[in-house]
Amino acid sequence: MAILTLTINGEQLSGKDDETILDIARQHDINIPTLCHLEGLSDIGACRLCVVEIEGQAKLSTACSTKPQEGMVVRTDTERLKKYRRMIIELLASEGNHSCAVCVANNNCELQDLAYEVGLVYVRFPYLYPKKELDATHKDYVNDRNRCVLCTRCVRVCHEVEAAHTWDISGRGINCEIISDLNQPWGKSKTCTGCGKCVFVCPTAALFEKGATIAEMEKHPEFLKYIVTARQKREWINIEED
Amino acid sequence: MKPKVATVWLTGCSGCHMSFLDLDERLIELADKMELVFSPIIDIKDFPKDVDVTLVEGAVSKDEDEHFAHIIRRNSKFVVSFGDCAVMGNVTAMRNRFSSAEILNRSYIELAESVGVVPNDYNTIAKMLPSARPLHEIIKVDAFIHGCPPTADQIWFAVSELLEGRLPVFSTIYLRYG
Amino acid sequence: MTVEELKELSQKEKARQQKFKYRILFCSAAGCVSCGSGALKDIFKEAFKENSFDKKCELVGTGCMGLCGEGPLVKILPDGTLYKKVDAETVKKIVRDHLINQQPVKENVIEPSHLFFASQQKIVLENCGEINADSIEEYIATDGYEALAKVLTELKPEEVIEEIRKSGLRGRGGAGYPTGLKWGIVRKAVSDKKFVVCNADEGDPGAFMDRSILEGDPHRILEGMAIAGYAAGASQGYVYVRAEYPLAIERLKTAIKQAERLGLLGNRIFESNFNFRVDLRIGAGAFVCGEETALLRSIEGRRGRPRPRPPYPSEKGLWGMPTLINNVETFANIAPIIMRGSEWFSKIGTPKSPGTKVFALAGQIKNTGLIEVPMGIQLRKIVFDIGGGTPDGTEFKAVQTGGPSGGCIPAEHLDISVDYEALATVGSMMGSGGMIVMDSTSKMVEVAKYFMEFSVDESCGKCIPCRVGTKHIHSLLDKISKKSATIEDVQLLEELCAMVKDTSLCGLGQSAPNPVFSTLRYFRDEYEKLLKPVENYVPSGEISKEK
Amino acid sequence: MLFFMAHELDYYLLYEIDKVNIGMEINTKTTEQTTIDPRFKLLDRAITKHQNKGDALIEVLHAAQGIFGYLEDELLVYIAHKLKIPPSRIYGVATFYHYFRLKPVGEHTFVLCTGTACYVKGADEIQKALECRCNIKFGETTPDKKVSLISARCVGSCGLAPVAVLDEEVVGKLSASDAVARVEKWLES
Repeated sequence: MAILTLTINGEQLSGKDDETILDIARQHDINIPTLCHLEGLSDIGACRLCVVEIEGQAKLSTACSTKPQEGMVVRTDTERLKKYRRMIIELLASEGNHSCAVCVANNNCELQDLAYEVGLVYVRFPYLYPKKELDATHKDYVNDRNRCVLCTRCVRVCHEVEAAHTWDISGRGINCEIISDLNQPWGKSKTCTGCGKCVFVCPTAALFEKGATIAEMEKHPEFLKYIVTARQKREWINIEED
Repeated sequence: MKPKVATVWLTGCSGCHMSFLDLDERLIELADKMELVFSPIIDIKDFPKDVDVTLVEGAVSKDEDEHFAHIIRRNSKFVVSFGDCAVMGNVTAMRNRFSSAEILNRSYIELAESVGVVPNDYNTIAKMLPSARPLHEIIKVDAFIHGCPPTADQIWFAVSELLEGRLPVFSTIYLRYG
Repeated sequence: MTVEELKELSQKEKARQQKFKYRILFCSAAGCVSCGSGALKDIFKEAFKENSFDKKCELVGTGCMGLCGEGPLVKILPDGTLYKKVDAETVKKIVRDHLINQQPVKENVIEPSHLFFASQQKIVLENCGEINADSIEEYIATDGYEALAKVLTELKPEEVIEEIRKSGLRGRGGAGYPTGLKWGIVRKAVSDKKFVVCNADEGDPGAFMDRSILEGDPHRILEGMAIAGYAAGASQGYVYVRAEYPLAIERLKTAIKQAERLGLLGNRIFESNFNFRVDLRIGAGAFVCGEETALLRSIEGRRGRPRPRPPYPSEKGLWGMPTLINNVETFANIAPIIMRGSEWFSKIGTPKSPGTKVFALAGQIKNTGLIEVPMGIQLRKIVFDIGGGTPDGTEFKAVQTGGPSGGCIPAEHLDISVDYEALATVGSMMGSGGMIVMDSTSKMVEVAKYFMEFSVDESCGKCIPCRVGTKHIHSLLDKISKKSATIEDVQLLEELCAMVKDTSLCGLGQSAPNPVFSTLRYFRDEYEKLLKPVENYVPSGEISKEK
Repeated sequence: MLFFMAHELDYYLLYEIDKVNIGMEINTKTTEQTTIDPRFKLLDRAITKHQNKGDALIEVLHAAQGIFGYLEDELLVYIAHKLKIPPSRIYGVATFYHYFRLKPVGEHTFVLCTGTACYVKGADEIQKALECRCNIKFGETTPDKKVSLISARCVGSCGLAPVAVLDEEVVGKLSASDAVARVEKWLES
């Protein structure tokens, strides 16, 4: 591990070479919006919100998956990037059936926050209004695909942390959907442990707890970083449990 | 001459108009500044000509709405999407996942207390469009007031700006959905 | 097997072939098979019987002979006469007039001076249509596997890489990355296991070069891969081939078995310490698997979704190990470079893009088929000399290269040189080599819409710009073609295309808007003709203020 | 915004309709079933050939589809157990690749190439004509299970465009009327 210096938005910063540009930026309070990224999970570079400009590179790079290099000059907030981020949120809003007014995650929704952050006034593309199914067969949780943004956090947390791999994605392109087991009802899944991690990492209310009504569902995905760090460093293993 | 203002109720729940009335004592101040020429709360049948600002509540969900939207556009200088239904479909658009036939059947047959009938006299009632659309997909819209419903403060800010001849630019305080 | 044994085998096969008075080659690639070349063998045999002429003749099914539009094609050796549109009647005539009386059947002969063949130069396809693809002996008789023998007995891996680097060979999959450089990176990567992968997932609609090479000369690919394996330090190779190409899969399977039987694949090849095995992986209908990271995922038995690069596969590929991925055509160039030297190769084509390129010529053009031309050839020559121009009565409009990732090149740019850089400057790309000619009957908005529909259908759905963006581009194009769009929609279209291009995760998304860009650039009038005026309304402006 | 509680409730009421459709249970095949059915022996052979390795999933699915014609849910569960792969991943892979079918196809298949060359040469007209004649869309099977219309992304015979594969037989330079005639023969048989 080596320390190196780079410039982000004109500021000279230092970071470690095993971190990502996103890590370094966040340590220095430089905000880069993200959606599929969650501390504790592997990065997949899918939502493209964290794209940044790197001097000398023609293509944009995702901050979550790019390692810093000595002397790298990064810009995170150019007009072009802002415009692109707004369009990405526009696309997301047009893709699903998002009605904040009747959503359990209203005011606790990462998609909503991002829309405010990028200043999404209206969506210029026709809403697709897909016909998606809602699965309320699980005894504690509901999967409402209408609100899914396909960030695959649930798939990753179930695979990487819970190791049950109940979730995966079916289909491709615009027809992608989150499925449990063989596209069976969640309540009948033979692999689901009912741990609820997927529910709490979901950025919207695609996965939510039963019993919550509008604007009541609060999520706290921070737990993940805590337990994953503990696991990686074997912090809890060494303590004897009665 | 005071600026002419109209408010229109397409397919929505009228919550945005309720919120407009929540301006309370500020309504009196507003009455000095503008003239309300068309609204569900006043009794005028035809949409007037040369309106300065029109606030449109609700999504475009029926053929009548679509027809009316074009009349509004032809006769207004500023058209404002008023509330989430007009801005993005919102609750009104939740029906888009079902066909018109399914919805009518659900509403008029399945949930009927006695034997239900689906109304079909389209000479007197409006026909549902295949899907409910936000206003800006039908006509050009100049400004947007978000919220379900928008708060009185949001409305006050937007209307005040418009009456000053400016398009309201919402800061993060007023940009909110739901 | 030793080098001597290989030479012996080659001599034996050559002697066997010379025993025949005539060798009748009939094209048994997919194109000709579908116009009935499969039955030719029996028809010939019957004709022999009728004329009691069955001595000293060998009937050989070969790979693609090139001029697919005129199939089935038959070639008579040793004189090399090529016949087109050979049906049962023609076979009888050939046997009677040509084989027995040495009088070629004039009406079916394709003259060697035919422009289709005149401007071509064959390196990759030199064996295609000349040898029986199912026979390893015939390949060996054309000095096959000698390059591998030379590499294993005379050269160090570094020397092989240096030779490839000096030749200037660039990846034929489309992007044109220098092959020698790539090999060097994999060579340098530290790992106890490395892989070589041949990308034969030719998904571009309108492209069938890789298919023809695999069907016509599969051993050349295996040889190229083995040389790459030796140079890079890998002992396992995979060929990833589309399920839509059953014949190519069959031929590859046979080829791998034959090579293993002769010890040309397996352990201690040519008594060196080099071991190399090749396995076949069959795709299942996903265009995105042509993208290298998605292809690797697919080989691992997973959804073919790309991942961000870096790390590149040459550092972290299959199961996290350094992996060398090259296209079929790239591997097909390796053996000739080793045998004839980098200097010979670098003199063909242009200094920046040496060598030849195989194109699949199709669409509204007289001579459709498979061609191989030196890099830097004028596009006009391909379309009008080799292709013979558009069918009578129509006018040339554009040529589409690079498939759904490329663009349309209009008549005004027909004089450009065909190489990586020049094609990029006119808004298209080399791609893997599909070349579709369009004439005045093609509507360019519809063409852009067609490609966008393809991209919507083939998007893997991982990243948002590609998943949703392509869908909206398609619906905007649809709106334009239905004449209900305004100039504002075109502006929005351009904005969206730029965003999808710049922010998408992989090459599929990044290049998906290219057909729109290029049609907008050259055929903007066709878009504008379809637009309706912006809706007439009272312009928003000053409100009448209170007096 | 309790104001909207009513809508929220209605929203779920409407969804009750859909819930019925997704409420099926998938059984794992019993050992008895798999030992009696000789096709499973063939499948087992394909699986052992790849040493029960999970990374050969696509190969195994190819083999399974070749043996059984299509991939029914029980079969996917069987493969999941054999290869020790989570079922959701198998379903994800099977639906990602267009080549895999989760539903049976008709007696005859008409695979129309919709590649660029075929498109330029008028494959869309053939498509329209067939859809009109069979009264189904591409990707569907006629109600009498006689004919399936399938579209392919380039079968690589662009020189002969427009091309179709009729029950494994490649037919080039096809016209809309020929195509309809061929399909009619199947429908009448």
